[in-house]
Amino acid sequence: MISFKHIKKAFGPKPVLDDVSFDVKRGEVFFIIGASGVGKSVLIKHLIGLLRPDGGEIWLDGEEISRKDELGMMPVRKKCAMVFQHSTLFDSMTCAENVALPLRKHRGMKTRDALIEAKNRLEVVHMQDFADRFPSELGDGMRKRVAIARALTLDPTYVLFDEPTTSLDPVSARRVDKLIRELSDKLGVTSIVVSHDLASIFSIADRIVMLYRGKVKLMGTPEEFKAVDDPIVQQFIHGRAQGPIE
Amino acid sequence: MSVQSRQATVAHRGFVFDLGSAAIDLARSGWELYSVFARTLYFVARGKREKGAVLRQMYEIGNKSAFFLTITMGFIGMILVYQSGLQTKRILPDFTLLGATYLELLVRDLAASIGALMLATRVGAGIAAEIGSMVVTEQVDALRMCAADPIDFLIKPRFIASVIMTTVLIIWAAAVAYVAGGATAYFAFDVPWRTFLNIQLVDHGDLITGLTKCVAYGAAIPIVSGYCGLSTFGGSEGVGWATTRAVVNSSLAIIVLNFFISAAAFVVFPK
Amino acid sequence: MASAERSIEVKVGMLILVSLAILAGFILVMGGINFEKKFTVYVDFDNPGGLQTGAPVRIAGVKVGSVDEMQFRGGEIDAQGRRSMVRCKLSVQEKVHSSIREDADFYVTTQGVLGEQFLAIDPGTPTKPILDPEKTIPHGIGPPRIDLFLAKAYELLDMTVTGLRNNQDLVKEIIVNTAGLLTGLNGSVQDNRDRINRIMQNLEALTVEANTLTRDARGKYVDNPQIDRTLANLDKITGDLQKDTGPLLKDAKEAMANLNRASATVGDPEGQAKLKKTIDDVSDLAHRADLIAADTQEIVGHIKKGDGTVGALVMDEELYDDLQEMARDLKHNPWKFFWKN
Amino acid sequence: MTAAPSPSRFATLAEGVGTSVFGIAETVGGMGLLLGRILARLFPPRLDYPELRRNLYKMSVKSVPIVIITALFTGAIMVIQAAPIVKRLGAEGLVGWAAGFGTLREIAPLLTALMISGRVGANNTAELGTMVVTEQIDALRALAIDPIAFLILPRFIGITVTLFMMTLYADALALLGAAYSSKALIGVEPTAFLHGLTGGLLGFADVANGLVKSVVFGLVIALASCHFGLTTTGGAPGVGKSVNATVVASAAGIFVLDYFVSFLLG
Repeated sequence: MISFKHIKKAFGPKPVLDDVSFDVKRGEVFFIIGASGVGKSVLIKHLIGLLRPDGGEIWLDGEEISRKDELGMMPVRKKCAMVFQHSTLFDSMTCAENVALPLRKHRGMKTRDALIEAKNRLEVVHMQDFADRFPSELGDGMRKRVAIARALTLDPTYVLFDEPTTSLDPVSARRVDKLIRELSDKLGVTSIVVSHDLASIFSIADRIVMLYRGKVKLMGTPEEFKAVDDPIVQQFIHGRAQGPIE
Repeated sequence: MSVQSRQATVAHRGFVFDLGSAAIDLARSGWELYSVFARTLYFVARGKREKGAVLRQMYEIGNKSAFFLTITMGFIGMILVYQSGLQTKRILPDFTLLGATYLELLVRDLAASIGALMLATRVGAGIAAEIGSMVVTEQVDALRMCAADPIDFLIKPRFIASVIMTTVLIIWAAAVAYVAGGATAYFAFDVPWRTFLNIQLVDHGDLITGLTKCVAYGAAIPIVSGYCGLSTFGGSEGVGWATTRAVVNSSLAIIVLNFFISAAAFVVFPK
Repeated sequence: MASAERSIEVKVGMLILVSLAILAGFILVMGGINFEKKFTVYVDFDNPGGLQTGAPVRIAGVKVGSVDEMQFRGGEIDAQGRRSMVRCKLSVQEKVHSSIREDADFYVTTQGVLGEQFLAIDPGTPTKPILDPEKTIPHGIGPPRIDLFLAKAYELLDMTVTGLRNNQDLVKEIIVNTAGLLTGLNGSVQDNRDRINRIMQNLEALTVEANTLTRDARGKYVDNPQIDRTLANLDKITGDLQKDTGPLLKDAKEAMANLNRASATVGDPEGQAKLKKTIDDVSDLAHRADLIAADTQEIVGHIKKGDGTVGALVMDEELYDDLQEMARDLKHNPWKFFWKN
Repeated sequence: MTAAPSPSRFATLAEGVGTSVFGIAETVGGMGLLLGRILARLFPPRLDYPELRRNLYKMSVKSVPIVIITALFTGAIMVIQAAPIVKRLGAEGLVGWAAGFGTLREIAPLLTALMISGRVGANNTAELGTMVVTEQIDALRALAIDPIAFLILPRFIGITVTLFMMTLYADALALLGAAYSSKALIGVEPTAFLHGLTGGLLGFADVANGLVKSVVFGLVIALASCHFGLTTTGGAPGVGKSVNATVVASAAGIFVLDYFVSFLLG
């Protein structure tokens, strides 16, 4: 259970988030949508302490976490994994080493055991053949899969996806969608997905929140989004160039 | 980093292989450096003149390095005199020639070489970072599309500016180091200013050697760093690599040039 | 992958090992640590000059140990009645112990004139028993004090010149009187014969010693730039010179006074001749003394123009001029060597 | 800030000085804070050994060629510069001492530091800067891995150790270069050179002096490169700027501290 309560965040004079509140329930696939630069990524980075809110509170499983210090955030981060927009693998390490790193650091595994375990994990995302390649030698879709494998190594309760399907070809994108849905259905993992990929939103989302001008515009199921007749929402979910969104 | 990683994967083929590939790399880089140098000279003679470009670079290279150079050369002056003073005290407690010897060394070698090493880090890194960023953001390709030769447009102004400003800055640096050294001699070893201010050991040979070094270093820094900048590939890590190589290679170029010019001066102006 | 990791480890390891080897090499070569067995010798000094803790101890130029400690003793008088201001604790390699005899000399000198002062051991006579550092505390010879030497020489010179000048008339008188003289001097000369002989012997010995020394010094200097011993010897001569000059001058003065007194009363031809001979001898001696001075000057000249490291030592023009001045003065006025008011 | 109505030349100068002073203070402060955070990770040591090993390899083994070239040439240059003075004084026997003193105490640590700052320090900044602009640092934090302990500490140790080792290499090689160039230039046999070196005028204290400096320089380079790397902003040009700032700050720091260390050690 995650609750964002009245989150405020500004970069310099420019407010990005202005009193954002919503809850995410256990086990659901929760989408955060909105135009580029509206603060979606900023919002989820607050959850794992990469950014700190200027105001408001974040509750995770009955604990207020937005005031914890860097070391205090570590247990939270083990519970909430994040898949970055550009995958962000460590490019000085091979794929297997990337996946082995959290095992090595948090499970206390020896390097060799961690690498074997990492290869098993890579098999789940069908990347075992590329285990000894460096990230720069792979395509975007492959990197994304490795990044997901890495995020899942610590068996997190929550996984944050920052635009997981952006810059992927449609086939890879749908595979990622399928993976996210399966995580939720089979392992009970809660996924928070930042996206503006309409195909993903309407195929796998349980609930959606839409941010507009630093505030929550609308929260609800995909059906509710389709039904609402707000011009801004309608323009967004139909991807029209003309409309009230600047 | 991936560049390195790839190098690392190649690095297991034995010493001879490493040596051979290093030699080939060296030869190739040497040739390319020479070609950049020759083309720069060609464009200096015949290229299009862009108004104000050289002046702007002179400001970038010269004025913006002056503070840094003053600090470092001031400290190196103090260190050098302090150390040689310690030795003089230990061996022959006679400080009458300290200033004269120091000035001679400064004019002939230290001002130019150490000053240029400092400039290589400051200016070399700057040039490589700037040109490297332009390469990875494809601005250099855009230049080519506008039918402007990157060497004419980017390296030539820096080359001219660097040759002039390096000489100017090194003369300034020598003065700073000399005054700092004199102050150290006065405060640490009670050497009077009048004794320290002794130019009897400096002859025309020293001056010519020193100025030759200024010009040679001034020419080497933009050529080497410009070459490193232009051969950038990959994203931000590529820029980092180019900058690193620029600093290292210009410093190396200075040390090697120093060796050859000093040896030549030793033969031409025997003492 | 594993082999790549291994190779990285091997390379880093090699690098670390080689750098440790270099470090060890520096420590050994630069004399930080020595694993030789050592023994301790104490040496007393009146004034060890600029000797520092950690300075090397050498026998015949080879480093055999170092000065470990220097204690201030405050001028205690030892069994031989010598004053010791400073006691140095030396730690010397055990293997050279057997070559250091009881009459070994410990003296402070410098590395090739320039450079730091160190303690040199002259091992002594091989027939003497080996030095037992527990029992004997040898008395060391301080460093050559060229400054002191020159200062004293100058003082001596000054005294002589002044004496001569003040007694110019007297001297003239003596000579005039002597020339017109005299019978019955015999007895008086006889009376003073011993004294004059002693003067002559002293001077003679001095001259020979100085000549040998000068030759030695020059030979040594030409063969190797180590001038330390020479300087130590020079110092010693100066000391001797000084020691001898006092009585010498006293004797000479007395002899002159006697002569003076005698001149008024006595005057047989034999006595006259003897007196003349005496004066000639004295003059001859003075001439030899002059030669010593000239030789000294030559050494100094060598030092000065001779390959610069040494030159720096005597670069002080003033001191050099003084030496020259002294030599010239002596040449012109050999009497100065004797005369003292 | 009281800006003059019409910015006179003096005002711009004062402003420039002020900006640089604040800039330097900010840099020094940032480096000091970083040092504090690094030290906090040392007690108890939380160090990633594979990362340390990888960095040591990359920093030290790969720097060996450049150190060799630099040191050999430097030794030769030392002798070329000392040759006229030595000849003037006629003190051929002292060449070993003169070159050794300068090399061991100043030149070897200084030039090694400058070259390592250019090669390792700059590279380290580029790497960290790239990791910052590509969010890899954030990715580490998201994996609940402390970037200071995981990334910075091994680099910090790696650079310091590298500089210490490379200074030893440079000492040995520069003296070698000096010995042979003094034979070539003024006909002093290498054995005479060695004698000048070990004849008692120089001691291990001189070597140790240089080594202490190398550790200080190592700390400066490590701090500067990590600090500028971690504070990189703005994509590829930002990385270039950070690298530039690193080499400049390292060079200035090296010279300033060299002076103080020289004075402190005497």
